[in-house]
Formats: sequence, structure tokens, C-alpha cells
Amino acid sequence: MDLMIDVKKEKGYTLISVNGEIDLYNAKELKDRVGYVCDDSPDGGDLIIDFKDVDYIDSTGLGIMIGIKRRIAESNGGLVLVLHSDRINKLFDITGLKNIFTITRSVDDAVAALKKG
Amino acid sequence: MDLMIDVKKEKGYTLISVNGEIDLYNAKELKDRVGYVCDDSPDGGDLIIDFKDVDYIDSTGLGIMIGIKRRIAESNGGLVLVLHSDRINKLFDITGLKNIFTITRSVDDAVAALKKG
Amino acid sequence: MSRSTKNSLVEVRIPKKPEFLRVVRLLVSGYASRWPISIDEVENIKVAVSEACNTAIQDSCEEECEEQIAIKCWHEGNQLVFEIKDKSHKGKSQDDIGELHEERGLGMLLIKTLMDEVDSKFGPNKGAKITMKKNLRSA
Amino acid sequence: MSRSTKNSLVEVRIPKKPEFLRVVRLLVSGYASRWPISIDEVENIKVAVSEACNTAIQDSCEEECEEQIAIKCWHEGNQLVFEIKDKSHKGKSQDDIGELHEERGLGMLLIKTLMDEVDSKFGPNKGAKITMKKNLRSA
Ligand SMILES: Nc1ncnc2c1ncn2[C@@H]1O[C@H](COP(=O)(O)OP(=O)(O)O)[C@@H](O)[C@H]1O
Ligand SMILES: Nc1ncnc2c1ncn2[C@@H]1O[C@H](COP(=O)(O)OP(=O)(O)O)[C@@H](O)[C@H]1O
Repeated sequence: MDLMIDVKKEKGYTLISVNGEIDLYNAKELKDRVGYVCDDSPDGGDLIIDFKDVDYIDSTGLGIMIGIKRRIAESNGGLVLVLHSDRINKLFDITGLKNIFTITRSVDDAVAALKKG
Repeated sequence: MDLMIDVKKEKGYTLISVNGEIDLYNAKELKDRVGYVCDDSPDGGDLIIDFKDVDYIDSTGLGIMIGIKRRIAESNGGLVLVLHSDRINKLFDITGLKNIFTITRSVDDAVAALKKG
Repeated sequence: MSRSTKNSLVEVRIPKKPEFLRVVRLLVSGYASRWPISIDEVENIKVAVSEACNTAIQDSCEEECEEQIAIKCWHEGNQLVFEIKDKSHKGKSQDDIGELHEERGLGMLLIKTLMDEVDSKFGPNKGAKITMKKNLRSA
Repeated sequence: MSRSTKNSLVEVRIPKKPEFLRVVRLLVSGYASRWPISIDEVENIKVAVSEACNTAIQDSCEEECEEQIAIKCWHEGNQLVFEIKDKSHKGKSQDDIGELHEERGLGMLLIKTLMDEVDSKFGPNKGAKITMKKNLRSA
């Protein structure tokens, strides 16, 4: 099961859906793909990253999410993560990353969160 | 995932449903459970073994099926195996066991096969 | 052993006990999935390696056996290679070994049918080594 | 090593390359599942062992590295023990090691939070060994 990354430009935001296990092996791939999206987006472009079928993420993956957050904040964009599984939520919780990110359980909620700002 | 074996007495036959991986570790458990059913059944009692969620069977498991077949034949009973997955069908195929057993794809077909004799 | 082989070598040792067979199957199918190979072929490898371990466990283990089975997986040319080795047949004679070989007929039949190349060595007081290869899809 | 420990010992060696991490996770979760333990705890072990392997891979591997990581799993008392060992920090000094330790903060944090006992040793030119334990449900 390799990482599958799907990018969709929607009205007002870009939706990146991720499937697979995010680890040291493929975290760079995720970083690069999201990087391209940021390069292509205007300043202030919003991003939703949907951890659709991600059942594993390691510290490398978490580290990359921090980098993405920083980059988007610099360009005044918004970032919302959609975490479906309890496991992944737990990992964001115990690392304290829950307090840094806006996290929702569904894409609809993520869109709503972006609108609120 | 340990082996799960469920036994149901129906009108005219006993239905044994199996879930899990059948290997050297637990094949004896399957042998014993089916053995008890045979002990309890009248001569000529029919048996359907439904490999419901079996996605793995090894030579030990196949060997035990041969033993069960022999035992039921001795008491003039009928035996039908319900094999759902292509994988398991393939293993019965390449070992030649397909020619020894009556095999169907559903329990309904198995009941029909028993009626035909 | 060549550099490319060493770069792909995964080794696992388990006690000679059937409760660890599932762990081997998980490892082996995870390993094989890394290469260009169909899911069906991965399943074939899983069955074959597990059968080879069965042989090792059934031929030589007593209740409180402290021996291990060593499984090696590596990539060589356009093939995946799996080697299953165990140390001793606890003093079994050449005749006993022949007999064992017969008994294990179904297992060996599966191994030979499911893999592309199989080589097995059994020796009195020596242990056994089964080496099996599976061709990969050419790129 | 006691007899009961040896009876449960599973060892695996992989090349120091990230593509084999998934294989380790499969093995470790399959191994842990054999004992009385919740699915959530099995997942915790999976993350912790994988993070320890990350450390080994990131700290010391060059492109064509031929070194291996050795992972041992065993049962001891009422605990499962996982030991992750790698041989060399390729001439890194004590200072470098300290720095590495910092960088790996998130990984070590996960390991320490998810496991019940953790002991780690890093040494210049020596390699690293992380030993971690998880309590089992009492019967
Ligand atoms: N002809 C044989 N008869 C019996 N056992 C053998 C034979 N050849 C190999 N073995 C078994 O395989 C083991 C190692 O064989 P070998 O080919 O030297 O592999 P390796 O180089 O991996 O150690 C021996 O210790 C023995 O147990
Ligand atoms: N204090 C330490 N500093 C650095 N490396 C260590 C230290 N202790 C152990 N190691 C590493 O662990 C390896 C083996 O440690 P040891 O405790 O003797 O385990 P084992 O008995 O399983 O070999 C050493 O080769 C070394 O790489």
C-alpha cells in the first residue's frame, strides 16, 4: 500500500486527500506534493488536507504537517486537517499538535471552519 | 485473529461456519469441533462446512478436511464445502481435492446439492 | 552475497512453534508486496513459505523445544528468494527423513506448484533448508 | 535469557532503509496480537517500534548503506519487550549524538508516551539500542 495523494481545486480552497500509511519512506512525497500545491496557489489560498484512509502516521509525517502549517500561515492562508480515525486524532493529541492545528472530522466541517476563518 | 467456529443444527443437516486462518496452529481445533458434531449426529447425518471468512488454509487444514470426508462417508452422510474465495478454491484445485469434494459457492447451493444426494 | 542482495535482505527467526506462523505470513506478504508482483502471487508466496515452516515445526519439535526457524528473504536478479532453514532433525535417520518427506506430501506439492523454483535439502542430524524463488513481473 | 523468554523470542533484521519499515510494523503488530492486549495497545507498540527504527535509519544511513537494524520481541513476566538495535553512528561525536537526540524529539516523545517503560542508549561510534516494554492485561 503506497501513499495515494489526490488534489482537487475547489471554489475558494484546495482539497488534498491522502490514503495509505505516512512514514519515513513516503513522507517526502507528501511534502513535495503539498509544496507544489502551495507554489501554484495565490497568497492567502486555503487548504484542506483530508486524511481519508490514513491509518498510520509517524513523527516524520507529523513534522511535515508542522512545516506545511508554517508555510501556509506565512502566506496568510488557512489550513484545516480532516482526521477521521481515533488513532490519528490520538497521535495529534499526545504530541500537542491538536493545539496548533484546526482539526475536523469531515470535509464539510472543514469547509465551514475555513469560512469562519 | 483466532479461528471462530460456529455450529448450527438445521433441519436435515448441520451447518458449521468457519472464520479465520486455518493453519498448523489451530487445525486441530477445527478437527476436534467437527469430530464432536459427527459424534452427536445420527448415521447418515449430512454436514455443510461453510468457509465463511477463511482467507487462508494450509496443508494441515486440507489434510483435516480429507479426514472429515472419510469419516462422514463411512457413516453414509453427505458433506458439502462452501468455498467463497477464489484463493481457497485455487488451493483445492491445485491439490486435486476439488475432485474429491462437493464444493459450492453458497450455503443455498450446498443445501440443494445435499438434496440431490 | 552481492551488494544488491544484501540491500534487500530481511531475516526473521521464530521459535519452532505453530503460534508464530501467522507472524511469518504477515512479514512475508508485506515483504513481497514491495516488489512488482500481483496480489495472487503474494498469496502464493505466503502459502509456500508457511508450508516450509510447517515442515520445520512438524519434523523436529518436542514440547519445550528451544530451537528456531530462520527465514531469509531477498531480491536477486528478477526474482524474490525465500530460504527457510532449521537446524536439527533430532537424530532422525536417512530413512525417517524419507518417510517424513512422504508425509509432508501435500505441503511440498503446494510449495512446488506455487513457486517458480524450489530446492530442498534434508539431512540426518543436519536440519533442513528449503530455498524457493518467485519470478517478478518484468518491468 | 530465560527459557520462557527464548520460547517467545522473534528476531528480525532489515536493511537500514525506510522501505522496510512497513514490514517491521506488520511483524510487530502480528506478534503483539498473540498476547492479551487491546487493539489500541497493539497500535501503540507499532508506532513506537517504527519510530525507534526511524531513529536508526535517519541517524546513520548513507545512500548505499549495507547495515542492518535488528529488532527483537519477547515475552517476559507480564510484559512484552521490544529491543531495537543498530550498529554505528558512522563516527558521530557525542555532541552530534546529543543534537540528533534533540531533532528526534517528536519520535522519542511518541515512544515514551506510548510505551510503559523505555530505556535508550546512544554512544559515539557505537550505535544505539532502545528497549521498550508494554504491560499486558493481567489474566
Ligand atoms: N545436503 C544437506 N543435507 C542436509 N542438510 C543440509 C544440506 N545442505 C544444507 N543443509 C542444512 O542447511 C544448513 C546451511 O546450509 P548452507 O548451504 O551452508 O547455507 P548457509 O550458507 O546459509 O549457512 C546446514 O547447517 C544444514 O542444516
Ligand atoms: N552505553 C551505550 N552507548 C552506546 N551504545 C550502546 C551502549 N550500550 C549498548 N550499546 C549498543 O548496543 C549494542 C549491544 O548492547 P548490549 O547491551 O551488550 O546488548 P546485547 O547483549 O543484546 O548485544 C552495542 O554493540 C552497542 O551498539
